[in-house]
Amino acid sequence: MSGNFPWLTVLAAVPFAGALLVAAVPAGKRALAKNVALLVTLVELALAIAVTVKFSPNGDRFQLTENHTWIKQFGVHWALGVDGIGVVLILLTAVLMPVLVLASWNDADAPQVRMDGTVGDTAAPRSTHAFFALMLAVEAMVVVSFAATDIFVFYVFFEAMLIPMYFLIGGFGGAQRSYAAVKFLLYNLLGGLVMLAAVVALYVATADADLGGAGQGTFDLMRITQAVGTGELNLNPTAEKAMFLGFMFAFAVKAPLWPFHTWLPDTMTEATPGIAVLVTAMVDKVGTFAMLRYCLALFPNASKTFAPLVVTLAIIGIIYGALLAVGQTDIKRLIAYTSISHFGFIIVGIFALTSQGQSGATLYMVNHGFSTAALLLVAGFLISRRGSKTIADFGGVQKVAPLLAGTFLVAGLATLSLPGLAPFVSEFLVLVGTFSRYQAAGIVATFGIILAALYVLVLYQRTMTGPVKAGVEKIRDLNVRELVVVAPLIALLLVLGVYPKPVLDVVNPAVDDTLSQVEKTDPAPSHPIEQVAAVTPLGGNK
Amino acid sequence: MTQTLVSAASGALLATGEGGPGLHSVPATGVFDATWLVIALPLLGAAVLLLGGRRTNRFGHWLGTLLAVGSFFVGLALFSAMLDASDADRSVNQHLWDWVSVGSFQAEVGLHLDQLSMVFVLLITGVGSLIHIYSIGYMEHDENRRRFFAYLNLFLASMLLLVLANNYLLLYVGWEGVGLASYLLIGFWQHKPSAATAAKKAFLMNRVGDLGLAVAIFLMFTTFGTFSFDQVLSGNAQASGGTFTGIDLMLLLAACGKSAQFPLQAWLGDAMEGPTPVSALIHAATMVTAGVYLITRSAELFNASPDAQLVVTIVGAITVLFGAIVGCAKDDIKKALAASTMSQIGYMILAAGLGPIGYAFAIMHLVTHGFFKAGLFLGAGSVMHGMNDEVDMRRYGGLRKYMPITFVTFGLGYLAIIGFPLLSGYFSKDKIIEAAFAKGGTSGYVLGSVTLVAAGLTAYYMTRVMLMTFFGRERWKEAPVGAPADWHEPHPHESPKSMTLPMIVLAFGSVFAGGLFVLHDSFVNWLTPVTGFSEGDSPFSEYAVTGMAVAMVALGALVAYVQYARREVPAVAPQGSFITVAARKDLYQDAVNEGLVMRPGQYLTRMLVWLDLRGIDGFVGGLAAFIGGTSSRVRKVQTGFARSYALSMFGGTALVVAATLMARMA
Amino acid sequence: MSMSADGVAGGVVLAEQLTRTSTGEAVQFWILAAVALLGALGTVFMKKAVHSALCLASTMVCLALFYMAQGAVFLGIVQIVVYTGAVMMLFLFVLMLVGVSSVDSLKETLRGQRVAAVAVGLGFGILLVAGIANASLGSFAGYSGGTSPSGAPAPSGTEGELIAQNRNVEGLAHIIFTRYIWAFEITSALLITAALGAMVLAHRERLTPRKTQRELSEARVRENINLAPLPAPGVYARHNAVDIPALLPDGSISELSVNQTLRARGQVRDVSREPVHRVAELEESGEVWMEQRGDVPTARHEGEEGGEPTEGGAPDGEPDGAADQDPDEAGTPHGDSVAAGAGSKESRS
Amino acid sequence: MNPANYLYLAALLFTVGAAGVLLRRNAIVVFMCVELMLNATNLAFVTFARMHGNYDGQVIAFFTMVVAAAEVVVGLSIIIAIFRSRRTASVDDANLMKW
Repeated sequence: MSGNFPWLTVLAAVPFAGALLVAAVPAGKRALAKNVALLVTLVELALAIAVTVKFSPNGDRFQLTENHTWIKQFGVHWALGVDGIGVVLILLTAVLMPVLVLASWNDADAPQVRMDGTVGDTAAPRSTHAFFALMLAVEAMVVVSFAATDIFVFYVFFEAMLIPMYFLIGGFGGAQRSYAAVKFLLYNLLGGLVMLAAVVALYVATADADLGGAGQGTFDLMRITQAVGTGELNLNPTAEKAMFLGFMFAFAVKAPLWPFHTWLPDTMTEATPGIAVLVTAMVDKVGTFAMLRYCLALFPNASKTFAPLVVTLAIIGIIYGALLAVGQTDIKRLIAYTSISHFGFIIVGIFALTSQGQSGATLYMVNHGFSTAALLLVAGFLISRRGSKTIADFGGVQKVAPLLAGTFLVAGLATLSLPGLAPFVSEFLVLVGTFSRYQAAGIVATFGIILAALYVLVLYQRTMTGPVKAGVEKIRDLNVRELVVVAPLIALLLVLGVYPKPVLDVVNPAVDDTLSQVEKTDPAPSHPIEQVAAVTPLGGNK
Repeated sequence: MTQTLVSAASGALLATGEGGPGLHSVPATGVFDATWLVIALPLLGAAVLLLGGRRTNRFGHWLGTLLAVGSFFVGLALFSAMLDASDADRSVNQHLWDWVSVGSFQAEVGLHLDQLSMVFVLLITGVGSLIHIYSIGYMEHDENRRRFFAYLNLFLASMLLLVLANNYLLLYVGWEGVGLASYLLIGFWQHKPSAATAAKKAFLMNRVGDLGLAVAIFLMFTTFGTFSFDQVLSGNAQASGGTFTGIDLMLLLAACGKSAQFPLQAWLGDAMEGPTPVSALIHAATMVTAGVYLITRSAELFNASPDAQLVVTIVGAITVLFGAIVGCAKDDIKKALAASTMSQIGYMILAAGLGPIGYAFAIMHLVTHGFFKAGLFLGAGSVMHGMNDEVDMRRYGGLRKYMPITFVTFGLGYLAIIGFPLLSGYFSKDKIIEAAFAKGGTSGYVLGSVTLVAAGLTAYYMTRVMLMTFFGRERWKEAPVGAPADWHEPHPHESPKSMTLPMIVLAFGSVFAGGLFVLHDSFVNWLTPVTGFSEGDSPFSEYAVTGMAVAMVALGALVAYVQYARREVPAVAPQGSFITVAARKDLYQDAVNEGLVMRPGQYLTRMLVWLDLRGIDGFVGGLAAFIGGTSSRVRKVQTGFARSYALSMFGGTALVVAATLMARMA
Repeated sequence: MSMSADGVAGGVVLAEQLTRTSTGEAVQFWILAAVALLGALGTVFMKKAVHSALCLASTMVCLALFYMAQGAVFLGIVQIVVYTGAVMMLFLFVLMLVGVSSVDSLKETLRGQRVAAVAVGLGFGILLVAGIANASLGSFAGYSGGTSPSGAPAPSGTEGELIAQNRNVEGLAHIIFTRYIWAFEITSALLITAALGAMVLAHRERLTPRKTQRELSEARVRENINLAPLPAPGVYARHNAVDIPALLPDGSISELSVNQTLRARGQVRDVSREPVHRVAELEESGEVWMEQRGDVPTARHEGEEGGEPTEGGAPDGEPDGAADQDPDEAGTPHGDSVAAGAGSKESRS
Repeated sequence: MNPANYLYLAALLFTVGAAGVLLRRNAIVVFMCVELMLNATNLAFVTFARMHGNYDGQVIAFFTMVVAAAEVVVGLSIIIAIFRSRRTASVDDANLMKW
């Protein structure tokens, strides 16, 4: 229990206050609004780094915890606390936000693209203030979702996120943005409602087991997981399965698991590049994070029974997403399908129920955030220069804008998880984790890396190489702002690829704790080799 | 910095001397501390040149070459330190930092230097430096020469990382790094669509191989719980035969992917799109031999499953013949040499598959091949340089008068590769043929005869290349059919000094290397502690085998002489028998690949795109439409006539009354 | 034929139940029930609305008699006086407004409405009857001291006495102004609102300002309708009775002079042709006599040759107000102006 | 005869009135049928009053008449209003309130 300074509440309040501040900026001053937004995100980044520094990896599971009663009748507490996984993802959010604000610096100033594709009049560009205020609001809600240790608080912000996202997608996207926004909202709301039923059922179950004292139920995650562990709260199997499915459905829709994924391509194609990254790099991560934090911890038996099913769906997602990415003609839609494939990897890692798998999955969430952000933002620069999203309109950009092509290639290589870059480490861990539990699934998933190479290289070849196509010759190279956006992402991809140890050290204890919750241990090697070699290869911690 | 990184625990292991199979390493001390420098220098070069941008254009190529040569000298220093180290201390392990550690999955970034990797380090840095020097001249007038040298350095760094890694995961990093470098270098002239496609094809095929390596590592992890050389190759790894075979086959798949062996060999021919120094360095001397290194390094695993080794020899044999046949029909000089590379690597893979008998000879042939094949490629490069990038041999002819040095160095390389007695090719290839026979049993005879036939074919196509290029009528004087209007007759000239110097050095290597290695078996003794060595009883005496080999070579050369020296070489390729047509099309390998993989893949993709759009999205849209439809139909019930509403009201009352009566009745 | 209110065939009034009504009431019931039922069916199935209304009136009268038979004398009277007398007459009044003669074809327009209506009607009827049949009605209390089958206490106090003494009106008044006073006030409010509502609904605001007499005359002049006063019925006529039409100079009947209603009834008498011819002869003899005296012929002759605009010379002697007609109309052939004139006259009726 | 017969008569009249409402198209006739139904109920009320031996039934009948009168007034004025604007008194013609 750290000192009394409410780190996490402040961490959540800063972007929220920032959002209000940006909204309050007088209408005319666009530049001021943008700068304020950037400043707020940088302050948030500093806070996040401070939180990470304060978090001691081998301390107890949840640190910097806070607990104030919020709604007495239900026994709902404004309980925040962060574990290894939470702190890493909050850091991801805090790092990505300034990059996104910079990247979509004048996305909101461009005139409105009407439904039939014609461009609105430049005299009435959309409101920049609303754009950045909503982005900050989303950041605040994402941070709370990562930091919540009270299921009710988590659920409220898990759902609240949809509203600003709806306006961001619907207000500032391409021609079909309203269709995409409505589809996004309906899909996720449906998921949320199913989850609401499960949350209520859980509360009732805790009330029966009198966890909250005086016949009251509780929403406190730690209390419930402890009760599940000690058998104080043993739900009958069918109820547990039903509740698991309720939670799982909402998270499967949020982090697109295969059959529920059709909203992502539309959203990412229509939204502006910055918002598309916001969706896939941060908002969707809440889904996978929640699978790890809530599905496994609260319903261990149901997780074990449903694990094979989820693994199969995820594997299908990997291959399906990759194959569809190869078949796309629109750049952003292609990147959307790559994200579906990557989310397949994350989910297979989580539900392989091995420490390598889950650590790999958590690291994957972080790496995917950076690699997709880099790829999408560079693609966004490319698209905004040429004004068209279809791949066929590009060709030979490498000759005209070598720097842009170079960063696009590096981002592409990160997406196909080239060793030496960050995604390789997490992908390999996920694959090893899956292979050690389900051999067949492991091998099929490994085919995903070949398809990954296919769709990235096909995209790179069609847009960048070959003779300079008409209309491409006027594309100018990256300007300073865009470089400042891409440089940190690529640097992080390199550093995390070469030295991911600090992140893994933070994540491992949380993962081991989750696995012990689910009573699953890694399958021991069949023919271990007694340590013959004199040299124990590894110094470091075992 | 090196001192601190060395892991604390040390304690030398008293190796059981010669016979002890398996790998026992001591922590790196003294000179060996500088092992990581070998990789760091080219990596630094690549980073500086890539990030430097235009500012480094002026001195970019010199910096690249300097770092390559520097790395070579560090290699030499290491080699000399290893020479005077005792046998046991030659296998050195340097731990740099912990890379990934999750539960029992421990991966470190550590280097392992022993006799085998020493050979490779020297070969890579040596030939690499020569090719850097050659490239200064060759890439003289290419505007992004700096980027070329950056990629070359990147290639050197990843190849060295591959051969120096001390666990399979780090080897995998080097493995893919080399794949990336070859992708960048093949596709260097990106404005040419054919180069871009070739680069993508190469990378994808390598990726298929990498799948094998990844699965092999998974198997190792699930079976042994670790994948570092110290444990896995320490000789006391026990597992079921099936697991070993599984791991070995996966490793073989990886080797095939990288070394362009039988199932995955289609990319090597197209890789010739890249500049010639690239072909010389990557697709002749170093990268393509990575597969052989992998198999030789994992000797412990392969020895544990004989049938896996049999598969390796079969793959090697098929590729030997495949490459030779294709080589005979190619008119493009670089494609002919590429086919010959494929065939020669087939030899090495075959030798490596023979087990302890062949490991040493495979590596010996690998080194000698590195010399003469690089020499041949550089020779071809200087010929193209002179004939303003004309690659079709039917446009050459009688160039010996115009390029004497190239003619001599190319000639020496030619003699070496066909196995002309006393040259390096003769020694290393004969040993392989001998080892093939020495395998014993029917497979011994089959493999032996295959290698003999291949030797003959090699002589045939190399002589053909030699004659068509340097002898015969000067066909490049008259304009080729359908030449562009501004065609002017090329005037061949000798290449500048910076290009011919490396060719001369390589020529020396290809002449004397063989003899040096065979001199009281110095090379075999050098490698035995790592790979082990056993004589094997060959049905023929050593001299009989050599005799047969030389006879086959002479026969091949004679046939080529008859066909290409005596008769006039037509300027336009004749139709030729069905074999030549097939060979021209690389025995329809591309057709097979497209038919088996590409086309079904495209159909599947198109079907899935349709499914996603119509199927899943269709279902969701359908749901919405269904609800809309039913509501519009139910709406029609409200007809607007007061009397129909009255009827429904009255009907309702009747039902209520009936219900109450029913309730009262019951 | 109204049965006496107390319905008691005589004998001492004991507290016994009314199980059987007197035979007179029975007879009355069966006859009048038939009449009522026929009236009801008539209301539904008569083609002309007026006939329906009358059938309904007959049913209502039968019901009134039933009330009286059952001791509700006040209600019976009110039924006849108020309900049948006023409300039914209101119906007829509205029928007259809406169009008495309108005959509805009984052919059904809504698909399946008739079959369904009959089916549901029959079903409902049978259900009701079945319901009443097996409802435990028990024996009637009647107004001579019987006990109510539902066990409700017999009315006591003044109310009880009034009932016992069959003083129906006072009894009702007593109950209304004690227990149901609240309902009484509300219904009075309801009636007022209803009256107001009817007025609001039926009242129609004038959309255009009321035309003053001046505007009317100007309009008549503008539209050239009967500018000169119409000929009194008797100008050429021999009689001045209302039902004899006036004659125009050319001998045809002037439509204006005939009353709408009389024509509708067909009570317009015929005018014999003979006096008309007599007049014609008189005029011609006049002209012959003038020519014999060598006077200047009257203006009428010239009119026949030329179609001079001013003369007009319309045969029917209608004063031609063509002077101020707009030019294009003047140019139209004669037939037109006559038709227009006649037409406009016609519409005025 | 059993006084309950009045109830049967009331039921029959009521049903005939209801059927009339459904069958006839002329607004006024429909309206009359409604009146018929009301009268049927009044008859039932009076019979019940007699059954219970008190005048409550009759008071209810009395109030029903009052309400009926009010209803007729408003109903007919509506019919007049419709007729004046539409020149028709058929119930089926006023069918704008539909899907």
